[in-house]
Amino acid sequence: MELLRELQRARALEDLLTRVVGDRAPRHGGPRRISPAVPAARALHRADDGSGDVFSLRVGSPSAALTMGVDPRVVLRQALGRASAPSMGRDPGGFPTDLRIGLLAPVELPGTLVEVMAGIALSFRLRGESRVALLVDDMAGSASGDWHEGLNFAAVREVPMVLVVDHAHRGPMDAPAEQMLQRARAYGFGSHQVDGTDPRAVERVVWNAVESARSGAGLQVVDVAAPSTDPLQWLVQNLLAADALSEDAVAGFREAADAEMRAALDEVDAEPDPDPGQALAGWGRRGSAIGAPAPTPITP
Amino acid sequence: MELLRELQRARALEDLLTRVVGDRAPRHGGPRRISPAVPAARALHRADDGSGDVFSLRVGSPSAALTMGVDPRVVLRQALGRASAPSMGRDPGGFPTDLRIGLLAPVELPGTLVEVMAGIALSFRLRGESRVALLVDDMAGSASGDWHEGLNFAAVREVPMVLVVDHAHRGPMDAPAEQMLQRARAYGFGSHQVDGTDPRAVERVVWNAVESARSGAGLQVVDVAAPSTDPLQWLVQNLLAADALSEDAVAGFREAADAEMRAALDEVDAEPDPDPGQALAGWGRRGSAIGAPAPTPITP
Amino acid sequence: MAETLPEQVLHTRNREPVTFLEAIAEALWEEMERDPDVFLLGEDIGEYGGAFKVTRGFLEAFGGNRVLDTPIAEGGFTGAAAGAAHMGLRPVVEMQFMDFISPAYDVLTNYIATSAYRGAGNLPLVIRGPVGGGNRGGPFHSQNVEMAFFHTPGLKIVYPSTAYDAKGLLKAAIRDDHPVIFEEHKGLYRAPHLRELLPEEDYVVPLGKARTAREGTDVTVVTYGLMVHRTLEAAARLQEEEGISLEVVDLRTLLPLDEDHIVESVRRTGKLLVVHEDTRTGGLAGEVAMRVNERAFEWLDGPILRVTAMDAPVPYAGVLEDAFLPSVEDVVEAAKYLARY
Amino acid sequence: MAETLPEQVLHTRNREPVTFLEAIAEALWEEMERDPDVFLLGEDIGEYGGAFKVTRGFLEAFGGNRVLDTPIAEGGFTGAAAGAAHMGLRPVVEMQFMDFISPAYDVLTNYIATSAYRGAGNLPLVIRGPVGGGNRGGPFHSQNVEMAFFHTPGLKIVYPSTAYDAKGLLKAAIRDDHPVIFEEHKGLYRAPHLRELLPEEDYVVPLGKARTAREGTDVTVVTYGLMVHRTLEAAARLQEEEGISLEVVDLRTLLPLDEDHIVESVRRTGKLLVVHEDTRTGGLAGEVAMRVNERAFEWLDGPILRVTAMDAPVPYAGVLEDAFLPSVEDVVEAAKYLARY
Ligand SMILES: Cc1ncc(C[n+]2csc(CCOP(=O)(O)OP(=O)(O)O)c2C)c(N)n1
Ligand SMILES: Cc1ncc(C[n+]2csc(CCOP(=O)(O)OP(=O)(O)O)c2C)c(N)n1
Ligand SMILES: [Mg+2]
Ligand SMILES: [Mg+2]
Repeated sequence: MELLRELQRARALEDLLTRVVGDRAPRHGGPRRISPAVPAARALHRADDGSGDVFSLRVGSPSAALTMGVDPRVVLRQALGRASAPSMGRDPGGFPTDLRIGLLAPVELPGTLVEVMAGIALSFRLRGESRVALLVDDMAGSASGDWHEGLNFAAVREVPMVLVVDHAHRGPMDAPAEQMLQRARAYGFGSHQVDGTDPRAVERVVWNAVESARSGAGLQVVDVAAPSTDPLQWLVQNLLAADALSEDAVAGFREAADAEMRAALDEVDAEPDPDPGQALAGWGRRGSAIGAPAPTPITP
Repeated sequence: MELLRELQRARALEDLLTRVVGDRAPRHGGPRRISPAVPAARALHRADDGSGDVFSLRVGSPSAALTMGVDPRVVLRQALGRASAPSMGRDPGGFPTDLRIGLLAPVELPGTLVEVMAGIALSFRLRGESRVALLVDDMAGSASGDWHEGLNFAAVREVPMVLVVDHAHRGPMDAPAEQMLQRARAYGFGSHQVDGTDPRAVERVVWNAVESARSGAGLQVVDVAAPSTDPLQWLVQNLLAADALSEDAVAGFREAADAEMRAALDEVDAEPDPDPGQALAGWGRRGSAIGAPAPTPITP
Repeated sequence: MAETLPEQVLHTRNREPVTFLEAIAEALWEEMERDPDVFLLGEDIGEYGGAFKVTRGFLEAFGGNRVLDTPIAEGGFTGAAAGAAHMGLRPVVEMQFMDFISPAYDVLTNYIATSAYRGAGNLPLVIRGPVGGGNRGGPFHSQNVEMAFFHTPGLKIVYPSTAYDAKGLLKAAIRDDHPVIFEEHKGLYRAPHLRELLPEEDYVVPLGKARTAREGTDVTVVTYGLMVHRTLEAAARLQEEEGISLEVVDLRTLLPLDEDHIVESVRRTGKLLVVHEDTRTGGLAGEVAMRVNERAFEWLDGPILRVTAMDAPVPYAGVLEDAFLPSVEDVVEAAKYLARY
Repeated sequence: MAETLPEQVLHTRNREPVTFLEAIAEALWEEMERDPDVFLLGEDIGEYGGAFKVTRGFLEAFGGNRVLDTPIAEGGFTGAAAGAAHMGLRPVVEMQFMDFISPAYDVLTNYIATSAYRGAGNLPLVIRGPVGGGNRGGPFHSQNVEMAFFHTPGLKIVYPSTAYDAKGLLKAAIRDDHPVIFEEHKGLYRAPHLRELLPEEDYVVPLGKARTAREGTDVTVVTYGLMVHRTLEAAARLQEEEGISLEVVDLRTLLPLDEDHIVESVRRTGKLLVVHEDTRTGGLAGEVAMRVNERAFEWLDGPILRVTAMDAPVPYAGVLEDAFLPSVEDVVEAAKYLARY
């Protein structure tokens, strides 16, 4: 139920982002991409004092970060480049880095996040903390050398990390989907597999992987097969069929989520653009700098 | 017999390089490293008109290039930085690139050669040539992202390439040796395995891999297990035991090889250092350039 | 060969003016027709036709052996291009955005740039792709990459500002026996005012030669790429409003730098302003300043100044990006200061 | 903690003079003792003690959680260092030779340098390692890497020339909340004349501050690293033989550049020579020239000149490397020219 609510919120924010910033939005992979990120985030130990697990993603919906506890206004501020955004409008970011709630911002650099998350997991290991770093990626990223170096590092150092590989959206130059698990095993990782259609199953399997990683089994790869239908719709149908939920309740969830996101957008929309003088302070000067106050006069 | 002669020549050149340039020599991995490079090179279609297979290595003995037909004096000229070296003393190179005889010079950049050899193999494929590119590497190189990107590219493009992985010298941070074949299979490569002790077996197995690649089976990985003893000594013992060779003949091979290399060294030793004016012509100027002839005078 | 040519390579044949982007597409097309060794590789350049549709229709026309889609692995396919170039092919690599050349930094600077020097053979290859800001693309889709490579002996860097030059320089780059990095500013791709009628016959613009985009007497402005047009705007304004005459030098090739052309102009005007969209510290202006000091100091009647972007990653928000990028106003102000110096 | 300290970190405790290399080892050791968040990673730095033995004995003393050997994957372990820095650790990465920083170019310039800017948090980490020529190491074991990063806002670059500075600057770099690239010239590591007695107490040398290595009146020479010593040699010779007085400015930190220090000196001498071992085109001299043009042009009584290496990969053969690297004689000649200008 909570899962449905979170998928619904993520979908509502996703739809809003698509409408408002469209192509220029932080990369997102269409409606199906809220799973597996949302159930994966749910499988983590979440905290708001910097003591929980850490989540990031390279593909999929940034709105999945809501599950980690980020305020939807913060995601919108980033996307709209508002003064109040954590990056002050300097970077769209998808969602911001906020390590108190275990969030590391995505970047448009395939592979790099694998290395960085491996380093975060390394810090858990070095400090003896019982925490896990989880990254959602897809097969396209696996072509990059950084992906390989990051995973190889994680493997050699046996760090508590989980890589969730989403097969929802394949590119023509992607390696065959079935190679992911083979590769995982070839690196000596734990490997897990689940159909992406059922978000509850995804959550369960990711949870197993997370707890394996936490208990010292090293890097775990979860292979999420492309869903055969929209996982959110699937879950709704399933809950309805099981009489676990009424049509009204479903509509209620959706409306509440839409209303929340609309309100967030209204608020953020009214917020001011960043002030260059503030947002770019300390980042040098533009133009000829003739007018800029020099520490000493420009002529003898 | 020919194999023994070539191993002996490679060993003689190797010993000479170790003595003359030592640590500063193009990287070499000690005596055992002439195998598997020498038998691997023998498994290729060698030609001197630019129509044969192409060979390179990242680890192992540069003297293995003798098998491809390089003149030992050329290897020595590179190592000693002589004016007559193909790089004119600008780069030590191990052995020089000479594509007429199918040689691509090694560089001290793990992984890069995998990408470059994949591109050479790609050219064979694009032009419909029945040729193969073969690279000798070891497990340490497999940690680099370039290694992964090069192999992934080769796999996706199904190019005629063979990677020979030498396990003779393991580093503490190398992935487990047994992962190489698993990884090869996970990328969809053909995989082959052989014990490095017997150079004849290495030649045979590499030959199979090369012909598979040539016949369109895509990238082939040959996993050469660390030899239990010096492969050259092993071969000698084996030939003696089989009465295929006399002690005298063995000594004869060794002396002929040593004499050839000594003569080569004497000749190269007497050759002049490069002339900076010639070797660095076109590569800018040093110092203040005040004295350099300016196209127009320096004062109005 | 193709029965029906893709629209973006037809204009010159039909004697119609072309955009900057079409000029690039024509150069690629004609070089591929001329020389069977030329082939293209990059992300989504085949079926999809490239992120900016430069190569739309090329796959259909030239087939999968001449137009190769690649995995997302810029180091890997740039290295593979080097291998193909070793064998005499002439690969033209597209970076989807030039920002993504970074993963290929190692192979470009250490392997490709040094090949001829190491005696390992010339590597004729071109790396081309879109650069530059002004599109609200944020830090990873807006970079200028020249200074990542300007310091590397063995590379050439080209950065055209007009459709004519783009076509002629790209052809020259493809025919060059050494590696060339070719930067295409996104703000020029479809700019209507850059449409021009190009010669029907084959032509090249030689690498390493600057051009005088505007003759003038008071201040030399050395610039390149999109900033050529900003500077020309400033020049027109200064002429009209202040009677100040700017000479505008469009470098076209950044490496090797056409020192003679710059020096000759500065010796006439006695004043030098360098304008680049790229960030300030460590930007190209520095090298220009050194060359002019070495060869024209006595002719200088004022300090060498520069107009550049700020020292920051390219910001995402529009107001910030506008505050970050150099403007016509900046050029006007600096040139006026120098003219009156 | 260790019962017996490794030899290379004992000298200052024993009130003995230390080499440049020992100064670096002491800085690492003391920072690791001071702050449990500081840890080291790099190729063969553990059991093997590092290619230059800077960290010999560190693994035994601090254990495997503070001294981490890595696979040969500079991008991967630099990225991992960034991850650890996100969590408040302070990684110090050793590049076995700084030439091998190239595979980490992407993660350094795009991820690490932009983290604070993107609002993703400060990344306190240091990348250190040996640079420079003169060792017959050829193109891949001799590079200076400053210009690969000098153009990247968000990074700092340090390049010390003395044992005192090396120790104090490395400590400052480790304590800095932003990423620092720290270059150590191999020619300084064990140079006997650089041995000096260091303070017994903890000290830092602040980043971003140049120092005057020699006071003088005729020509300002701005330089760094090994070239500081070549320049001091030239200065001594010029003083003795020609009565020419050089002021030698040792930059110490290249980024941010201590513009005020340079400008102040040039305003006194009226002459500026920049000396760097790195190659010429696109070298650091350019930025110095621009800053001085912007702020001290009126004080200049001669052209800004530079003494640099050639524009080539570092050659392997001794005679070629000698012809390639800038020499004392070059500095003497250029400074004399300027003094007489
Ligand atoms: C270094 C680098 N190269 C290329 C790109 C451009 N790029 C981003 S995603 C992508 C296509 C693959 O997308 P994928 O990760 O599979 O996401 P999906 O389309 O499946 O949502 C490309 C070419 C980039 N951002 N960075
Ligand atoms: C990019 C890069 N990083 C590091 C090195 C230094 N390096 C070369 S070989 C090597 C150790 C691994 O050697 P390996 O390839 O296993 O050869 P072996 O010692 O087995 O002969 C290291 C660290 C390098 N040359 N290039
Ligand atoms: Mg995909
Ligand atoms: Mg090894």
